[in-house]
Amino acid sequence: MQIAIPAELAAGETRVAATPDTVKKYVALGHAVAVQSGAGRASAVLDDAYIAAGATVVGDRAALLAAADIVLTVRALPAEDIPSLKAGAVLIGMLDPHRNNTLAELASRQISAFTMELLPRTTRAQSMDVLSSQNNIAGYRAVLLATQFYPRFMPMLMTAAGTVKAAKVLVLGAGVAGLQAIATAKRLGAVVEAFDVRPATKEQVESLGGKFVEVPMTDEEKKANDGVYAKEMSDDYKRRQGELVAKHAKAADIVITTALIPGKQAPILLEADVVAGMKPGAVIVDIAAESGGNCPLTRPGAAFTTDGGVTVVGFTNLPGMVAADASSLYAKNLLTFLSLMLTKEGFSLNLEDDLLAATLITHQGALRFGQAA
Amino acid sequence: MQIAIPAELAAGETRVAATPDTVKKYVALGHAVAVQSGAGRASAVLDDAYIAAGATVVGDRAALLAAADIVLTVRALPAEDIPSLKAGAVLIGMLDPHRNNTLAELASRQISAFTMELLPRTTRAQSMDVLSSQNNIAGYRAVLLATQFYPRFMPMLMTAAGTVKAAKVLVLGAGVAGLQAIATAKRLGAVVEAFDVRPATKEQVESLGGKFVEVPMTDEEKKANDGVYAKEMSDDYKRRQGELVAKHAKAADIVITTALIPGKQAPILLEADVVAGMKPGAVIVDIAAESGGNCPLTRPGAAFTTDGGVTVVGFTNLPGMVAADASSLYAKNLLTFLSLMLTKEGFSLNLEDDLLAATLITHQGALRFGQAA
Amino acid sequence: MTDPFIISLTIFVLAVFVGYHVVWNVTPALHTPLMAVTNAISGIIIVGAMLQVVDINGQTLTVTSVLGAVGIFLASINIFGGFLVTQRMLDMFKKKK
Amino acid sequence: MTDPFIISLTIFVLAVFVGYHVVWNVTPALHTPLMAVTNAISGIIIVGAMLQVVDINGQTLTVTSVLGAVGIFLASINIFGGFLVTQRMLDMFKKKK
Amino acid sequence: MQNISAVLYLVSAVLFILSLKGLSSPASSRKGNTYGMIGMLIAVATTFMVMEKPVLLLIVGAIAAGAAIGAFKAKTVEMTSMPELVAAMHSLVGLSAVLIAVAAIFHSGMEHTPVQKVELFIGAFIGAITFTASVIAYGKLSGKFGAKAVNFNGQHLLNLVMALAMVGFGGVYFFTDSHAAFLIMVAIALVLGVTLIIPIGGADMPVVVSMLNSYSGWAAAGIGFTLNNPVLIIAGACVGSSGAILSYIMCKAMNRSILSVLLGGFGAEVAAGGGGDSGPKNYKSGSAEDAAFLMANADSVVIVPGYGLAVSRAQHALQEFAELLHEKGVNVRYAIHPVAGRMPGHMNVLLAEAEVPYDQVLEMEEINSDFSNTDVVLVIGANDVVNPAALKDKSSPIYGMPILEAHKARTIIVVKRSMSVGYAGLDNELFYMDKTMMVFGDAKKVVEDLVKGVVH
Amino acid sequence: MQNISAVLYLVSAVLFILSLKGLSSPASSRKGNTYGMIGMLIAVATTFMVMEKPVLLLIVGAIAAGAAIGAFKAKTVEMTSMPELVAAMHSLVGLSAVLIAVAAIFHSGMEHTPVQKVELFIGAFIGAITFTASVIAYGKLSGKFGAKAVNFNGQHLLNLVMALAMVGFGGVYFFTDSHAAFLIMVAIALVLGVTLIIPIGGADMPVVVSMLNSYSGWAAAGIGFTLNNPVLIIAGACVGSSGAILSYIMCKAMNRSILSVLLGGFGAEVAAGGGGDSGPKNYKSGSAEDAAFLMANADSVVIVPGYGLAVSRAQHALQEFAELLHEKGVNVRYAIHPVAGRMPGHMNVLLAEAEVPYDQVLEMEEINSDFSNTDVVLVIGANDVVNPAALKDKSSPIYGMPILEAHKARTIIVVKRSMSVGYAGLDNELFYMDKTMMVFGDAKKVVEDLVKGVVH
Ligand SMILES: NC(=O)c1ccc[n+]([C@@H]2O[C@H](COP(=O)([O-])OP(=O)(O)OC[C@H]3O[C@@H](n4cnc5c(N)ncnc54)[C@H](OP(=O)(O)O)[C@@H]3O)[C@@H](O)[C@H]2O)c1
Ligand SMILES: NC(=O)c1ccc[n+]([C@@H]2O[C@H](COP(=O)([O-])OP(=O)(O)OC[C@H]3O[C@@H](n4cnc5c(N)ncnc54)[C@H](OP(=O)(O)O)[C@@H]3O)[C@@H](O)[C@H]2O)c1
Ligand SMILES: NC(=O)c1ccc[n+]([C@@H]2O[C@H](COP(=O)([O-])OP(=O)(O)OC[C@H]3O[C@@H](n4cnc5c(N)ncnc54)[C@H](O)[C@@H]3O)[C@@H](O)[C@H]2O)c1
Ligand SMILES: NC(=O)c1ccc[n+]([C@@H]2O[C@H](COP(=O)([O-])OP(=O)(O)OC[C@H]3O[C@@H](n4cnc5c(N)ncnc54)[C@H](O)[C@@H]3O)[C@@H](O)[C@H]2O)c1
Repeated sequence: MQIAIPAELAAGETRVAATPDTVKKYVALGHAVAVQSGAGRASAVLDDAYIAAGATVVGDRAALLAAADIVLTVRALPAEDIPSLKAGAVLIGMLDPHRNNTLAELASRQISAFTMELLPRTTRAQSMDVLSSQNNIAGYRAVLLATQFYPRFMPMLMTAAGTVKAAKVLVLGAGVAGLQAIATAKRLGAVVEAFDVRPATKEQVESLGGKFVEVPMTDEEKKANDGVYAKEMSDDYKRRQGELVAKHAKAADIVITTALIPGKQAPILLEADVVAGMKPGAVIVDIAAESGGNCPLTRPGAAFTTDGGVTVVGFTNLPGMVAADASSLYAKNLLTFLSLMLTKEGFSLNLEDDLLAATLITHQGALRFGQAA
Repeated sequence: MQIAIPAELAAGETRVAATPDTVKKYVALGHAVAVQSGAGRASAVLDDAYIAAGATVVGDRAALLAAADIVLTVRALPAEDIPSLKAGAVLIGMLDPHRNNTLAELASRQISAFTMELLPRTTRAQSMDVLSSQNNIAGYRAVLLATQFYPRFMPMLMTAAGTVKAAKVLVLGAGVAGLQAIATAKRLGAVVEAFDVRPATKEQVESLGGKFVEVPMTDEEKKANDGVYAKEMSDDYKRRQGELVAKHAKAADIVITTALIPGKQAPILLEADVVAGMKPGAVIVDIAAESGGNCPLTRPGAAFTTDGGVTVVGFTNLPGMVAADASSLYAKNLLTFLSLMLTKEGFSLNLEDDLLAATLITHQGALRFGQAA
Repeated sequence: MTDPFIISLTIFVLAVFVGYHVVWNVTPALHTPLMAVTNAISGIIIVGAMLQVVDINGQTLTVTSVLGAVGIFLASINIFGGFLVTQRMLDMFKKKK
Repeated sequence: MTDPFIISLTIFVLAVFVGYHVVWNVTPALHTPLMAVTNAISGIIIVGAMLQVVDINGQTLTVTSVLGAVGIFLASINIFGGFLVTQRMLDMFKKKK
Repeated sequence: MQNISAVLYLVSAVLFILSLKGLSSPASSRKGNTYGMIGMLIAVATTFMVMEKPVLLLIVGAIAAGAAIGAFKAKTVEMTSMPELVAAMHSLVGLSAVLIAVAAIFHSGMEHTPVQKVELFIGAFIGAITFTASVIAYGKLSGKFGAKAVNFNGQHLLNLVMALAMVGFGGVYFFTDSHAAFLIMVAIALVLGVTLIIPIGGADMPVVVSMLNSYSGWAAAGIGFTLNNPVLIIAGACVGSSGAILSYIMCKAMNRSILSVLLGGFGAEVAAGGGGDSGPKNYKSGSAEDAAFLMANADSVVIVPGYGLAVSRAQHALQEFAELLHEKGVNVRYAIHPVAGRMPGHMNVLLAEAEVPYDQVLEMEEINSDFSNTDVVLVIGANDVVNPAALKDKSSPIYGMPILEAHKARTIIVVKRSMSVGYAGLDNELFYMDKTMMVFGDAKKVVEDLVKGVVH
Repeated sequence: MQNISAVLYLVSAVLFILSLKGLSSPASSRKGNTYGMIGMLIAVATTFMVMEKPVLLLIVGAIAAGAAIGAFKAKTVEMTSMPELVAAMHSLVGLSAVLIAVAAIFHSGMEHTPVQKVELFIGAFIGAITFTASVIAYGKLSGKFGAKAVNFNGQHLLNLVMALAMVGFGGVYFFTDSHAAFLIMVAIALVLGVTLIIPIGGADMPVVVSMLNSYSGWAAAGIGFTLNNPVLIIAGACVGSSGAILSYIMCKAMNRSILSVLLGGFGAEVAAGGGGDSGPKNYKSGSAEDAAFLMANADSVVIVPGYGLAVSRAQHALQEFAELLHEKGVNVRYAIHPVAGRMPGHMNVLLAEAEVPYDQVLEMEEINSDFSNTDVVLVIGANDVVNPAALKDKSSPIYGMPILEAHKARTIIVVKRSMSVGYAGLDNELFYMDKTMMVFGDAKKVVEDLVKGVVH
């Protein structure tokens, strides 16, 4: 099969869907890989490295896409690329199905499009789970981003010129990103608190040395949040939660918010008045900025300082800021995912496999996404 | 006495020479403190905080300076401020005497100017040692700056999507800044190596968990570098050192250079051809950028990426990036220094005191700096 | 002269102390070998059995001597079995330098 | 009957074992109190001294009895001094719950 | 003559003491065994020396026969049936004690003083109880009979009545010198040995065997009193007290009170709920000390950390333990499963906190082929990531996930708080393998105990 | 009667054993002392019981007089002169042994068997050596006389000659029953006690005292043999062997070989170079175990870390130690000097690595006023930052630098490798204070030993 790796055109996207490592594996399986020239540059992969791994480097994007049986991308292809695709080709990437308006066209062109975000989060799927791999990076990066804007030290230091206090970091949402943020902030010597609606996260937060901020919950509420994903909560709960979070946020130097509910607008965790009460110099990093942000002040894609001296950072592509590792983990996820279908030099699609069934959004002319829901 | 804190006008200078904490102390001693409006803003200190501490906030800079017996600054005052100063006033700051061309004028206006960089590094002086307090911040910041440009993780992580390797950090120069850089990089999980000409630093590097890169030294060479400051080394030694450093730099992901020789151009530790041999994605942070840099490629004040994919960061005011803590430590240094002269509501200058004698560069019309040397 | 019983008692009490202290710090892994060795040592009862196997008034095969001989036989199994099995167990713990 | 010396020897050997084991794990801080107590206990020699202070052939003040009495006197200092001083030392280690 | 023999007996007693002392630490254990043998040789030789008119043929014959059987048994017994063998041998000591007492009773050339009568009585009944109790213990241990604990109402009462009867007949003997009373007394003691032991479960047998060991010592000492023989007294008393202490230590290690063991009813076999399938499955559980000993004596140890390590934050202690093993020359490495813990790289974060050198931390691919050459795997707070079902059981929800193949190692030690499941909610057959030892407890606590066990 | 007394003697011997046992751990030590007293009471009472024709007045009078003096001394002695007192009391035991032996020799109503003669000989000469040696040890310890080690050529030869002479006169007595020979023998032994002890330095005296303690036990046992008295034998042997073990343990703790202590010449006073001023100064050094005990029994401990902690990377072990103390109810805090280490915040970096909670880490200003209420300060690898010269000595280059005022605490324990100087190159008078104990060694090693000392 012919596998194509186009360069990413989305603004600020630094990642790439294949690395020399994964290229080598595809080639070893008997497939041909073509990479658009310069595709890896922002991830610190030069064209030569691809060539050394056995890929061909192609300058002409349209030709690259036209020749491909399988196209691997990070983000959805822009609309203008779609006509170049071969009918029946396979497209795999984080296609953002909730906001992607090219799906109908993909379907009509008989493209089999897989979107990685919809992968079920089962144990078997973990090695292909791009949300895990990328959120993990986002959590790490968020803390470093905070230090970039935070005008003080993270660790406590007692020096001849006086003592600097350790930063107080509050992490809202202790999923994959939140946990990695906790770990990174702890590493830097901060005092870390975290909050999540799922009670199971308490133990996880503590396992990293963080302190869990506990909103008292009724048993039903606990049960409702027993799963892997957070549920929308009752208004009463939200009020109690809001008060507690506000109290801790006001004492915090850095707040990192990571709360997402899949397919929905991100919940508001940090109201504007809470931000107004925070200390001058404090920093908020809103990882959820892309789906609206956990703070209403967040300006997606930008950082700014409020009149009260609080900096709100709403950068949207945090994994892209650790481009090389983000790409290599993402590429590895795709490789594992593809291995569900790639046979020695061939290809077979088994729709019985729940991982494939769940991620396949257009196939044989049909739009499969959003139909059941 | 009337103490004035002007805002810093130098480009990119975010620090301030007094904080509400030190203001309180001056006021408690019976002195009056006036702060230029907005002086603390970049250090996350609002005018209100100064007022609460007992200072007056003044809008008119010339008036502020004209009224002052003592002027505390971070950087040298621009030439246009000097005429505003009261004759016989005391000026204290990091006046950069080697490059400052206003010294003659200061002398002629009967200003007693103290420059903090010249403070002898004795045990007693440690609590006023601005080089220590600021270099310490620079070392911390340099590592975080590196993470900002480094496209990979610092720590090792083994995840379902593959393993990311720990970054290899090479610190050149293990003075105050270098040691703090080592500590910070270790915290983030990097593998750290360090090199310095002074053999005593080996134990210090190891005490922080770093690995010391040892250039074999003759006994005379060792002896020559027994002191607190590094000496210029022989050409032969430089060659040996160059080879070893080049070898380790090529294996490194992040290089942080901190080598300074006081009053001289910074030594070159990382030749252009060594940089060319480094990995794509590698990052060099040159803390010595301000005095020319330890790398000839360094562009003071800027960061850029070479064709080989190596990013060279030459930002010059690293402590200023941690403005709030930098200011508070600096202000505390000044407070301790001033306490050598300030009496209850009065002032007395004892030139027998080696700390005062060494730092006083203009006094009673005479230019004292550079005269002996 | 003090009653021999009292002397025996003195010796007995001291020996109890010794036994108590001697095993107090035994490593758990040696529980079984230790048990086997004490078992072998309790075969010392053979001494008692031997003292029964005497010619009583010229008779060699009395109830006493036969019972004693059986005692000797049983105790010997114990002694040989106990020490040798301990040996085998100890051989399983390989030496490290 | 076995020689009383042998019996004494048996008892002696066992007692040596006991003494050896009993102090083997002593905490360093108790070295001095332990020394003081053993010192007091070695005052048991008073028993030997007492046995000398007897009426020999009707004479109460013989060389033997006087020497014995001096022995008693010295040993008593030892006994009382030893135990009481141990007491005092132990009182210095305050109890913690 | 008398004196020389007394000295020789003393020497042999000292050798026995040194023997026990030697056996309390691995380094000196071999020497200890040798001391014991020499001591026994001296004691027997001395006895020959002091005996007047011995029936040499009978004695030598009995010894030779016993030696042959004992040596044969010792050479051929399987290591796993060692405890049974020890139990069986105790029964012999008990029986000899009974025989000697009876022999002494029938010794027509001797008069017994009252004190000696009491001594004979004590020696005989302790011997008799030891005898039958050991036989039952042997049966339970070997699985030949009586493995189940037998409990019935009035059990303790029955025992009490029998004990009183036994003492009663002893009294009759005392006053009447009736041989019959003595024999009845012995018979009751034999029954008592059985009834005392049947309520105790198989799991508690090692403690019981050790108790019986102690009894056999006391029996020997009792006989020693009668015969006024110091070596019997000393050896018997040492064995008696050391056996008692050993039982106590074993109970403590199993966290049981010695009383509840001896009164029985607690010692039911440990069994796990299992996944609802195929009935309860058995697993072995051991103490941290046992585990420490195993690892300190291994050549290579691989540590598999999981979420439980993180929960108990045992990383610092674990690192200390690994370092101690390393100092002892053990090759220690950490094997990290990519999804161990609850976030990517969770284990790396922990190990970095504890400053584990990176080169000791291996990825799954690097280490998996090494497990089959690994002496001991220490699985600590991990579960799903070492579940062999992922490899073998197509119906398992984790089928297809690569795992750390800990089950291939020679010995597996698993540290967790209970038999409960991990994140994926699955039972783990690794825990039930023959070569697996569970060590229950909070990971931090257990690791601290491991450290103590190695430092010792 | 005879039997009852024998049983009572046995009881008292057992009580002595329990007493020694009790004294080996702090928890049971008080009880141990009581056992000892009761045992002694029983022994004395029993002796009264068995004596035929005792001269009651003489006995009771002697006891009363001794009791008065002993009790008075015990109550009034200063705690710091405890070792001297113990040494002095040993001399009394030695002297009594001599007196008893001489008394027995002059006991006109008694014939001595050859064995008893040997026993008397041994008891007398050991007693005599113990007597004079203890007197010298007392002198050395109290500083009254002989504190300096005396070494001269041929010392060991002289001792050997005297020992031979002593044995020779013993032989004469044995064959001739000559009282004079016996007395000469005792006289030589008295001299030998002096010559044996003078070469040993004051620092080794505690070991010597313990050795003498052991001798006094052997002397008592020797007398016991003569008198065929089991309580004397048992108590004497226990004291003898435990004293010997104690000396051995003490030597091991001081890292000395017992032989080198007893042969003398090594035991010169430890002394430091000092700053060249006022001659060598004295300091005390102790073992990690002593330090651990002190801290485990303190209410509050403040840890002052310095550059040495960083060099040896002992932070993890230190944290573990602090946590152990904390579990024992000790209030443990860390005091950080702003310039400790070699970079700003050096100590914070280390403590953060070891995950020391921030609230246990105090700044200089916060803690300085607390030192005077602190039981123990553990100064670990720090030097300049606790140098009182900074406060007092205007000529010192660090004069004016604020320091952690560790010297105000009740006890100071300093861990470093040697007496050498820190960064500023200055001698530190803190190390020479009376209440300071130096514990030498690499910080990590020492802290690990501290941990062991507390876990125990
Ligand atoms: N790495 C990731 O990114 C990620 C994210 C989400 C989910 N997961 C899933 O998490 C699982 C990870 O596997 P794992 O083996 O690390 O963990 P696991 O399968 O969840 O097992 C952890 C075991 O640790 C024991 N434990 C808990 N607390 C303990 C304590 N204080 N002391 C001793 N033991 C304790 C528990 O048994 P007891 O209760 O008997 O003590 C439990 O069985 C996988 O199923 C993986 O798919 C991973
Ligand atoms: N904090 C800063 O920014 C900075 C920067 C430069 C200089 N300084 C200076 O450094 C000094 C800091 O004071 P400090 O008390 O921390 O250190 P210090 O005065 O240098 O004393 C450290 C002590 O640690 C002992 N030591 C070294 N290695 C050891 C080991 N492995 N185990 C046990 N002990 C060890 C040394 O004694 P032994 O050799 O006997 O073991 C030494 O006396 C001050 O004088 C300060 O002015 C500080
Ligand atoms: N196969 C697997 O075993 C596997 C793989 C990866 C992740 N997971 C699990 O999936 C879960 C979700 O991971 P994620 O990081 O992608 O989640 P996410 O990005 O969807 O959400 C981040 C976190 O925010 C929390 N949150 C949502 N609403 C909130 C609110 N109002 N207030 C506070 N917190 C709120 C969520 O509970 C979640 O923990 C985690 O439990 C993770 O362990 C499991
Ligand atoms: N009073 C005190 O005790 C006190 C206070 C502060 C600092 N100091 C000491 O002063 C010294 C200098 O501190 P600093 O950070 O200001 O130094 P710096 O900024 O002047 O130099 C940084 C480091 O670069 C090294 N260096 C110079 N040329 C080099 C070359 N060619 N190659 C490699 N390395 C080279 C120097 O040795 C020094 O360690 C340190 O030892 C510090 O501990 C002492």
